[in-house]
Amino acid sequence: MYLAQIYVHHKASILDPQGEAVLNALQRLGYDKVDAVKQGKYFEVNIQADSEDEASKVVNDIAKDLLVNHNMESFEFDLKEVAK
Amino acid sequence: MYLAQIYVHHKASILDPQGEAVLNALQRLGYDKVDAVKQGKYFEVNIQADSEDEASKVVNDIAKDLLVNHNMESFEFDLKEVAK
Amino acid sequence: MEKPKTITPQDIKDQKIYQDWGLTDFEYNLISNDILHRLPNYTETGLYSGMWSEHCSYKNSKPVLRKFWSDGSRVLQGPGEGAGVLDIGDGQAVVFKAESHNHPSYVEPYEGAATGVGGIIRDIFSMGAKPVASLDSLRFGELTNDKNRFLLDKVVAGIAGYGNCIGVPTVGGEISFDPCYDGNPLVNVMCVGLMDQEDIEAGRASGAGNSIIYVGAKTGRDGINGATFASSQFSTEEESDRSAVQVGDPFMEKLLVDACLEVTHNHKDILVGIQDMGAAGLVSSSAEMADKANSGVDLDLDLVPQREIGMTPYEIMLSESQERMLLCVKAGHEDEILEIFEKHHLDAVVIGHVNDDKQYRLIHHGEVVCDIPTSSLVNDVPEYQHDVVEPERLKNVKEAKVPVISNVNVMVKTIIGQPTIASKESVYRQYDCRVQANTVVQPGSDSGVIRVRGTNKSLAMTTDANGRYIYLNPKLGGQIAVSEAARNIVASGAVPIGITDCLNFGNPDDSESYFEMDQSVEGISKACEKFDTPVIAGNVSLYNETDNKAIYPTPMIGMVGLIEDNQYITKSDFSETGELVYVIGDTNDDFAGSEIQKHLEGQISGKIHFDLEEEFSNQRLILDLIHNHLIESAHDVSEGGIIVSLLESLFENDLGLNGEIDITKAQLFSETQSRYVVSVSQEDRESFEKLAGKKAHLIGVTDDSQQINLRLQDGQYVDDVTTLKTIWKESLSCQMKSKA
Amino acid sequence: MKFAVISFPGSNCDMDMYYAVRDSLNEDVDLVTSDATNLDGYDGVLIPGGFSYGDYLRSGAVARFAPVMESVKEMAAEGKPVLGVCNGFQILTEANLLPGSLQHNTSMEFISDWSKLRVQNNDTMFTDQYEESEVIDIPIAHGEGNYYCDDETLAQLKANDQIVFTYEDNPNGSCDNIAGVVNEQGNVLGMMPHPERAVESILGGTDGLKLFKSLLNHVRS
Ligand SMILES: Nc1ncnc2c1ncn2[C@@H]1O[C@H](COP(=O)(O)OP(=O)(O)O)[C@@H](O)[C@H]1O
Ligand SMILES: [Mg+2]
Repeated sequence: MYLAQIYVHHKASILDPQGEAVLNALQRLGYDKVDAVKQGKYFEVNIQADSEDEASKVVNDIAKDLLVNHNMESFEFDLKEVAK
Repeated sequence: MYLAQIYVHHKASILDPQGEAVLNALQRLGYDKVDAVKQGKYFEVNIQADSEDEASKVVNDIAKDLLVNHNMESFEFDLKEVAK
Repeated sequence: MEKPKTITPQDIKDQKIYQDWGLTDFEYNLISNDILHRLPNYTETGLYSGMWSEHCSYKNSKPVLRKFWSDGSRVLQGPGEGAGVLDIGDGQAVVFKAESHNHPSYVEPYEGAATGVGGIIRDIFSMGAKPVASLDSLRFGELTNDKNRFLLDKVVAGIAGYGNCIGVPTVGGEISFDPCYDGNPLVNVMCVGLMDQEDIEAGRASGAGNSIIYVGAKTGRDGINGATFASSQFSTEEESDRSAVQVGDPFMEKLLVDACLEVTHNHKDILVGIQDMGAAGLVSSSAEMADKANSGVDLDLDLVPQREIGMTPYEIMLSESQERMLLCVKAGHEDEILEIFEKHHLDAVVIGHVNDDKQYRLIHHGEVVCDIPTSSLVNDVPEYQHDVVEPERLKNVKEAKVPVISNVNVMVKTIIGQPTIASKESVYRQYDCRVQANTVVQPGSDSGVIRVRGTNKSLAMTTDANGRYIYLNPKLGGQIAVSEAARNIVASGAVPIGITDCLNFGNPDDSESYFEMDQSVEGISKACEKFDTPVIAGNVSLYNETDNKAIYPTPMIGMVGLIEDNQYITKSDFSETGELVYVIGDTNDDFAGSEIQKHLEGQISGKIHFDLEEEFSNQRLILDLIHNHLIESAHDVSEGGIIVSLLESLFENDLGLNGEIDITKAQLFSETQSRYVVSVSQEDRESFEKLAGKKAHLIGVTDDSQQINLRLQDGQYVDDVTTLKTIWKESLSCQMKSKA
Repeated sequence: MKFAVISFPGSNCDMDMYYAVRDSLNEDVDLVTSDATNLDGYDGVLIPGGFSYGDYLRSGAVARFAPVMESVKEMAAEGKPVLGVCNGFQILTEANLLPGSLQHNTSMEFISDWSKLRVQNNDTMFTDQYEESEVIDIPIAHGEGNYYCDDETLAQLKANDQIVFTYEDNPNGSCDNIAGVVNEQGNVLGMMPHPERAVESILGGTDGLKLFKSLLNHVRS
C-alpha cells in the first residue's frame, strides 16, 4: 500500500484569486514579511499497489483524469510505502 | 527569503466531504485501487526572513491566525531558502 | 510567439505575420496603404487584429444585424452601448443584454462559463444599472458522451459559482441536447438590470485633458487576443494552442459593482463615461470610448497595473483579464473618484488622458509604441457582404411523418425522460435564485419573475432558442423563437417589451450558413415588430464549427416583459382539484423538428408550420384572460407537446386529471405552435368561455386521484402521475451520474 | 429600537436583511460597513449572508478580522442579540462566538431551495413567537452549510438546549440535522437558512417573520 501526497498548484500566469485574498488578509493582519501567496490543493490518496512504479502510474492517471485541471494547474507528488 | 510549502488537511477523525466526493468520482471512473482520499489545501508562501527560525515562526503564526481552522484541520510545512 | 522587438514592420509584411492574428492581406494592405500610409509596427498590427476581429467589429454580421427592428416607444438605448435600455414607467428603466461564451466554455468550462456571467454583469452596471437577475441558455451534445457530461457539470458549476458569489439571482434559463453541439456547446448568459432613467451612463471619453482611469484587477497574460480566437473556427487538433485561461474573480466584481454604482449615482457631474473591458480588453474599451466622443487618447502603459512582469504593449492592450473597468473623469476631480474605489478596497489609477488630435497613442517605457487614428480601429474595418445560398435541404420539403405510437404509456415515459424535456431542477437548484429578495416566480415556471421593489410592478424574463426549427426553416424558425419567448412571458402575466439576442451560427464564409443567419434574423425581426418587442441588444457568435461540422443555427432570444400590477402574476401549475383544464389553440400533426421525431428517427426533417397572426391573437387572449382574472394558471406548449405541458402543470401539486381530448395519441407529442394549457375555476367557466370562444378546448378537470386519464380519438391514456413525476424529476441527474 | 446590519466586502444579502427589518418589521436599521469600529446605540446586530471576502480561504475566515468584529464581540458579551445568517453564521463560528464549523455540503454542490425546519427551542429571544416543535418553511442557499462539531460539543449543545433549528430533510450532511445554534448565553444565534427571505407572501412565505418579531419583542422588553 502506498500513500501519495499530491500537491496541485496554479500555473504561473494563471490568476489565483484565493491566493490574492489570503495575501491581502495577511497584510491587513500586519504580516508585512509575507510577499506572495499561492493557494492550491493537497490530496492524500491511499493506493493499493505492489510497487512504487505501479502506484506512481495510478497517481499520474488520476491526476490527469480528475485531480488536476491541466489548463490551469500543474502538480507534483511524493509516494510513501505504508502498512496496509 | 524563504518559500514555505504548507499542507492543510482535515483531522483524521473528521469526515472530509471533498475527499469523499473525489473518492466516489475516482471509483466511478474505475480506479478500484484507490482506497481513501483526503483533500486539503496547499499554500506556497514567500517570506522575507533572515533565518529558518524566523520564517518558521511566521508560518506557525499565519497558520494559527488564518490558514487553518483548528476545529477541523491540522497542518505541516516545509521551508526552503530561495533567492530574493 | 517570437519576441516582438525582433519583429520589424517589414517582417510583419514580408512574412505575413498578420495572418496568424486573423488579418487578411486585403485588411493589412488597407491599414498600411490607405490608413497609415506606412507599415504598422508589431503593437499596431496586434491592435488592428483584435479590433477588426468579428467579435469586436461585427464585420461579417453587420449587414444582417441592420435588419433588426429596434424602434418602439420604450427604447431609451438601442444596440450599440454596453446594453439596451427600455422605459418601464415611473422614471425607471430596465437594462439587459445577453452574451455568448461558447468557445471559452468548451476549452475550460468552469472558468469559461463563470467569466461569461462576469462579463455580461459588467455590461449591465457599466450602464449605471443595478444587476437584478441572470438567465442561462445552454446547449450540449448528448449526455451519453463523457465529455458532454463533464461540460454540463462544470458549466453549471461555473455559472453558479460566479452568480451566487456576486449575488445576482439566476432566475431562469434553458438547456437542451442535440448531437450537433458535440465539441461546440453553447453557453449564453443574459443579465437584467434596473435603474432610474436619470442615471443612464454611456461609454464615452471626451474633453481634452480629462483623465482615463483604470480600475479593478491587474492585467495578466489571460486570454490574450481572445477576440480573434473567438472569431475563428475550431479544430480539435489546435485545442492546446492557446494563451492563459481567463479566471473569474466574482469577489472582485462584487466590489466593482458596488463602487461603480456609487460613482455613477453620486458623482455623475464629474464622470464623463464608463465602460467595461471585455473582448480585446484595454484597446477596445479605450478606443471605443474615445471614438464615440470623436476624440483620441494618450495612454501610458507603464501605469497599467500588471500582474506579471515583462508584459509587452501588445499583451497589455489585448489581455482579456477579467473584472476591469475604464472610466473617463473630468480633469481635476480624479482624487474624488480614486477615493471611492479605495474605500471599496479596489485599485484604481490614472493611466492617461483624452487628447485633442484624435490619435490613439500608447507610450511604453518612454517610447511611443502606437500612434494611429483612433477612429480607424473602430470605424475603418471593412464590412463583408456574403453570398447567401439556400441549402438543398430547404427545397421541396415534405411533411414530416406522423409517428406510430404502439404503446402510449411507454412513449410518454420515454419522452419526459429525455434530458431536453426532463426537469432541470438538478441544475437550477445550484443557482441562488432568491438573493436580493425580489424573486416572485423562481425557475421551474414559464418565466422568472422579479418584483420591482417599491412599486407594484414586476419584470418577467425568459430565454428561448430552438435550433431544430430554424435548421428546418430559418425564417419561420426565427419567428417561432421570438414567439416561444413571448409565449412564456405572456403565460406569466406580463406584456413582452423587448428582446436581446445571441446569434450562434457556423462559419459566415459558408454561404449556406450565412443564408441561415440572414433568414432567421428576418424572421426574428418580423416577429419582434408584430409583438412590439424591439431588439435592444445582442451578441454574435460565429464559427461554431468543429472540424467543419456546424451546429444547428441557434439564435437565442432573451425576452423581458412588464407586469403592470403584481396581481396579474400567473404561474404554470394547476393549484387545486376541480379546476377546469383547457387547451388554447388547435393541435395538428406538427412533427417536424419535434422531440418525438428526434427520438424515433434519430434526425429531424419535414415542414414547419407557423402563423404569426394566430400566435399574436392567442397571446392577446391569454393576457385578456389574465387581466380579467379568468384563469388560475397558464403554461405554454413547447418541446414534447401537449402531454408534457399537462404533466408539468400537474406535478407541482401532485394532482390528477380526468377528461377527453379530441386528438390522436401521436398528437399528444405534436409541437403545433401558439398553444397554451390553462386552468379555470368552476365559477369562471361561463365568462371564460365567452371570452375565449372557439380558441379554447375543454379537456378535463383536475382531481386528487394522482392519475392522468384522457380519452383520445384513437384510445385512452391512463397513467400514474406520481410515477411520471419521478421519471421527469430524476432523469437528468440520473443520466449525469451514470457511466457511459 | 435600532438594528445594525453589517456589510462586509462581498456580503450580498445585506440589503435583503436591511429591507426585512425596515419594511417588514418597520424598525430603524442602518447598514454598517465592516470597517466601523463602534456599534454604540444599536440594540442588536445582524450579520447577513453572502460571500465575505469571496469566501476564498474558508467561508467567514477573513471576515472575522474586520474591525467591526471587536464591537460585535463586545455586544455579544453584553448580552445584546447577535444574529448571523448563512455567511453570518460561518463568520460567527470562525470568530469563536459560536461552537462548531461549517463544511462543504456532502453533495459538494451549492443548494438553493426551500427547506423545512423544526423549531427545537422556542424559548430563546429569537424564537419565542414560534410554537414548540413548529415546522417552518425557510429558503436555504449555501455551498458550505454542513455543520460539524465534535461529540463533546454536541453533547453540550444538547444539554444546554442550544440547538434551535434542525432540518426535517437534511440537505447538506449537518451533524444531528443542525440548521441553527445559539451560544450558551442564548443571545447569539447562527443559522444557515435565510429568514429574511421569508418575510413577505409575494416571495413565497412569511415563516421568517416570527423570528424577527421575537427579536423585536425581546429588545423592547
Ligand atoms: N439552465 C437553466 N437555468 C435556470 N433555469 C432553468 C435552466 N434550464 C431550465 N430552467 C428552468 O426550467 C423551467 C423549464 O424550462 P423550459 O422547459 O426550457 O421552459 P419553456 O419550454 O417553457 O421555455 C423554466 O422555469 C426555466 O427557467
Ligand atoms: Mg414555457
